Amino acid sequence: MIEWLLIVVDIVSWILLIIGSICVLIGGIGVLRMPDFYSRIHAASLTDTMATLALFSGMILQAGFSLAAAKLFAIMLFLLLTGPTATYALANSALLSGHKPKAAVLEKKVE
Amino acid sequence: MKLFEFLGYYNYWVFAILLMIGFYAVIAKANLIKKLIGLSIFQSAVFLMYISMDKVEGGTAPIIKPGVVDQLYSNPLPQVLILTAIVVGVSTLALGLAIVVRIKERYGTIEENEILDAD
Amino acid sequence: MIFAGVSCAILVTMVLAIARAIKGPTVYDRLLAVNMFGTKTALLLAVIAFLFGRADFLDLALAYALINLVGVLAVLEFFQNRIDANGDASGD
Amino acid sequence: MTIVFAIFLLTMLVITAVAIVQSSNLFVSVMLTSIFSLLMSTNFFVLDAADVALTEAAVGAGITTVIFLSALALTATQEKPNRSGRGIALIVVGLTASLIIYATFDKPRLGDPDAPVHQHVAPYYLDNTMEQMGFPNVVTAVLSSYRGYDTLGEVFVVFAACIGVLFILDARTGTGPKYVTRKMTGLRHHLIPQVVGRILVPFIVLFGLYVQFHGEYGPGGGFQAGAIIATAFILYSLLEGEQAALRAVPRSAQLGLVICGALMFGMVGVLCMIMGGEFLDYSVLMENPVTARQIGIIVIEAGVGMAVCGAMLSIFHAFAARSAEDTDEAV
Amino acid sequence: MDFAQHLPALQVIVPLLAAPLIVLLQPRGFAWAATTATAFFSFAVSIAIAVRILAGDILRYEMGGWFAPIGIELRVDAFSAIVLLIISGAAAISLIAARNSINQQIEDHRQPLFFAAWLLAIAGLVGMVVTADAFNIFVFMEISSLAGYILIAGGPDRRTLPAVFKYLIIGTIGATFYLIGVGMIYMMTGTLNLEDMAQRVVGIEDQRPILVAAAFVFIGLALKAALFPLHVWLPNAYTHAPHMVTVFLAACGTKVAVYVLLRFQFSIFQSFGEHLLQFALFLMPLALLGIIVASLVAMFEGHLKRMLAFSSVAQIGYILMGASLMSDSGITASTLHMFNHALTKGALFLAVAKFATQYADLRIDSLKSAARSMPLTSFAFVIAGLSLIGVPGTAGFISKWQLIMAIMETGNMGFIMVAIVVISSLIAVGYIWRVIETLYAIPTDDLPDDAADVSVKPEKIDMLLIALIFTVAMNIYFGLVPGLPLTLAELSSKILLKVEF
Repeated sequence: MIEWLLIVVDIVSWILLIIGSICVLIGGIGVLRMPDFYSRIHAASLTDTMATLALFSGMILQAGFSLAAAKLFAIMLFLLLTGPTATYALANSALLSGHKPKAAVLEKKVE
Repeated sequence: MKLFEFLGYYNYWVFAILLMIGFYAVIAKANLIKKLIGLSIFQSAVFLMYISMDKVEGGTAPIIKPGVVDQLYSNPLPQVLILTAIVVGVSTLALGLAIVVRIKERYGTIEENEILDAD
Repeated sequence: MIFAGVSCAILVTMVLAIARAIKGPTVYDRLLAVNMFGTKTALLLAVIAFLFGRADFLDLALAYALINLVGVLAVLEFFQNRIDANGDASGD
Repeated sequence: MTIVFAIFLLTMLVITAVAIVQSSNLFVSVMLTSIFSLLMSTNFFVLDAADVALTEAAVGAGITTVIFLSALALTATQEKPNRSGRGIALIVVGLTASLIIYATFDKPRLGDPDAPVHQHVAPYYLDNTMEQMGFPNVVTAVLSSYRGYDTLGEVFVVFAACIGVLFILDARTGTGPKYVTRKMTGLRHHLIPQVVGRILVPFIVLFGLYVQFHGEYGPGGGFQAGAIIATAFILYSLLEGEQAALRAVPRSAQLGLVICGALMFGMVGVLCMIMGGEFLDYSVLMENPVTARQIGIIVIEAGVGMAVCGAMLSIFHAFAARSAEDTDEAV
Repeated sequence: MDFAQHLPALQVIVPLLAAPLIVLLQPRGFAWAATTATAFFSFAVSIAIAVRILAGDILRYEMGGWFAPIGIELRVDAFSAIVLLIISGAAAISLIAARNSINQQIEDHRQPLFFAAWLLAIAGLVGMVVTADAFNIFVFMEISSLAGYILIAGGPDRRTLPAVFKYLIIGTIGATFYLIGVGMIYMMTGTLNLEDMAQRVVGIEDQRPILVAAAFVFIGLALKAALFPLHVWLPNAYTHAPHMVTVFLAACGTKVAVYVLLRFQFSIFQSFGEHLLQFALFLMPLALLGIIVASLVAMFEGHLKRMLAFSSVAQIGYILMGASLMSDSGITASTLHMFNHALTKGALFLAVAKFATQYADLRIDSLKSAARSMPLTSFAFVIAGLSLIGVPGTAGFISKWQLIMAIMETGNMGFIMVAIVVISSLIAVGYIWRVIETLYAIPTDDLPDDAADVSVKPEKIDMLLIALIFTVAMNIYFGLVPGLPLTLAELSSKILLKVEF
């Protein structure tokens, strides 16, 4: 009974880890490919948070019930706390300093 | 086998390249802050050389695991030296930046050629 | 084994982030790359700590998770001073 | 596996270094320098140097970037192109490069266990730390006891940098030291970072203290702890503004921290001399040498932590105060 | 805790731990008094050490109670004893005379920081000399150079700042080159203790990293010691530094780097058969070139302080030329010249500091007929100038004579070097005479008599003048009775050449 549970936990954590790494890769490619700053910031921050969630929960499952799992949880907590804040501060400061999103520029040309 | 042989020295070759980039920036660039940035790259290259000395194949960081007996550890001594050298690097950097700020106040510029012309 | 795959993925993303940091036309793109690079380092350190089997080295990833914000906020603040000082709105 | 990491990280390191030197906008160089230090720290971690990676993380990401930026805020951010000195520089650099490449041929390969480095002094540390010091972290043991004199010198290098920056930036002829603090109150209209910052700062300080006192059992110690706690206060001053930060840790307290940190380290050494041992020989402090060494090392690390924290804070505030009244031309 | 056993440790710790205390003392004059007391205490300790060394034993001190290669070991022998005397002597004399000159140049609220930096400079220099651990030398080299940058940055006018920045950049590159050299030696031998390193290097000198390490250590320390082609930072740094700082640094700043250079070349790389020949063939031309070029530049230099700074570069050329002879009398001559040059240059810069109290502008032609209003200082300047030239009866003569004897011993190509020494002494006569001529020039009639007297107050007898007189007296005393430095120099050359005596 126990080792059947272990296998399931292993599989789940593997899946989570794979999802996490795919998200990370998508984020990386998105940052390069996106045309404008504001679309790039979407690509970076969304996948960043998702990857943190997936990777760390995968690792917590792998670590089982131990000090390492607690540390991993703490790291995940702080990353989820600081990541979006930094992205918000970045986008807010960009907007305030007059960095126009590309779409707005296009509209002006249209009318 | 050749590749593994080459990789063994890759660390030292990157040390040489980084040292040259830093050294070039210190000598060729006229901007004083760029010189300080070059200096910090120059020192980081030396740290890389020391730390790539301490790696032992299959060894882990020199914090002794309580239970395990025949565990191979990396060499702790270069790490102690580099701990000291990092803080020396930051201290010199802080002093250099303080001097650059004062130069900007008194000369109005931080380009070395303009400072030399001013006197 | 899986950790090796995950760390390779993170390494590739880091390379992409550096490409954006070097290419990025405006300062904000570069700052985005720095922020992304910081979080990826925290992830990579956690994964490597697991990969090498030394789980008690997660403190390092925790340090990065906390300190990464300081660098980004410092750049934002001094960039804002720069803008208030001479009012140029251009990104670069 | 380390080979894959080595290739990726080291090549990225070289690319970033080239980009730093090439870019003419200094803001860009500083941001790339923070990436450079992130990469260095990861490199150190891959090469089994956990303590050094933590120091590079705490010092590189937190303090170096902030000091560079505060210096940039006071000076120009655009570097003027200058083609003059390239010729000599290339020759000199080429010469030194050939000297080093010439040296790499006989060097032992990365990680081969029978390199001379691992034969002579290092095995003693690895074998004897557990029973002489009673804690597993060999690096902290070597740092604070076997080579404690180096660390004493190190604390006084930080002390010298701190009084140096205060001395150079205080050169106000005539008028006394008027620290007109910054008119700007942190990131004005960034409410969310301020709220998150208020949550985060205590945790960073808590983590700093954990690193301080956990130095014997895991990666950590005085330098790292001092840098992390200083980063916490720098974050607080970035978000809440200069006045609040100076109210929290006034200038005299920062200098006091540096001085009593350095003196604490020195006095422990002198105490060992008075009690009959050599300077910094903790085993004479109590009858059981192992516990005596542990007590000595804890006090030493506390001294180092206070000195580094106080020094980094007073350096940051010296730069920050400078920008407030850099308008009046100090004659 | 018996006092004598802790001597080497006390030498470093007392100035080091006094520095944070000084920063606390805000009241005006107190910081200077405490610093001078500490400097005199460290001078007393170095005298006690010299006495113990002359009695024949070598002081060893294991830091932290760990034996040599494991922990850090302090080792004081004759060669370090004489350099210790130079450092603490120069510190004591320059500090006792520094009160008014520093009050004039540094604001009050910055003085405690300035004097703390001075103590750190003393501790750093002494720490480098006393320790026997390669990396520990780097740490104390950083302490002394950081403190040196702070001291020089105290200079009043704005040209100090670029000079200090250039000194910082070049000093840090020198220290990092030294670090690379030590790293490579450590990589091949596995130890950092100098003696242990010397034994383990014996079998593997032909390996490439060791040769490159020798080159890096040499370049790094030559940068710090301002050897001829790498001396660009020294003239500006010494000219724009506060006057008393120039006295201190000119007397012992670069000497310690020369000490470490000789210690490395002779104790660790000694066993290389042909290496030392390369070292000599590489160093001798540089030293000779340095002597000639630096003396010529000093000849045409207008500013008094800058002229003396260039003559310092020439004198370092002398010291290293003596060492590059690689003979017993050669090293004795170079060690002796370290001692005598500290005395001579200290006296000259003290005289310059005394002139600076009266004359704001230190260009030579603006010191016209200074002797009329400042007779004592000018007279002291003349004697110190003679000692620089090497006129018999002064300390300079002893070391020049010793040098010429050493050169004669080498026989064959000795004539060129003797010729160079004589020519450079003639050039020195040239530029010293130019200064003396303007000092004692009769005020020409186009300069109205009363104008000259009104602006220049008569010479005030103060600590600066007493220190100047004392140093010049020392110059003459050691010129006539070179007992102490000569025996220490001979002992140290035997230690360096590893001759069992």
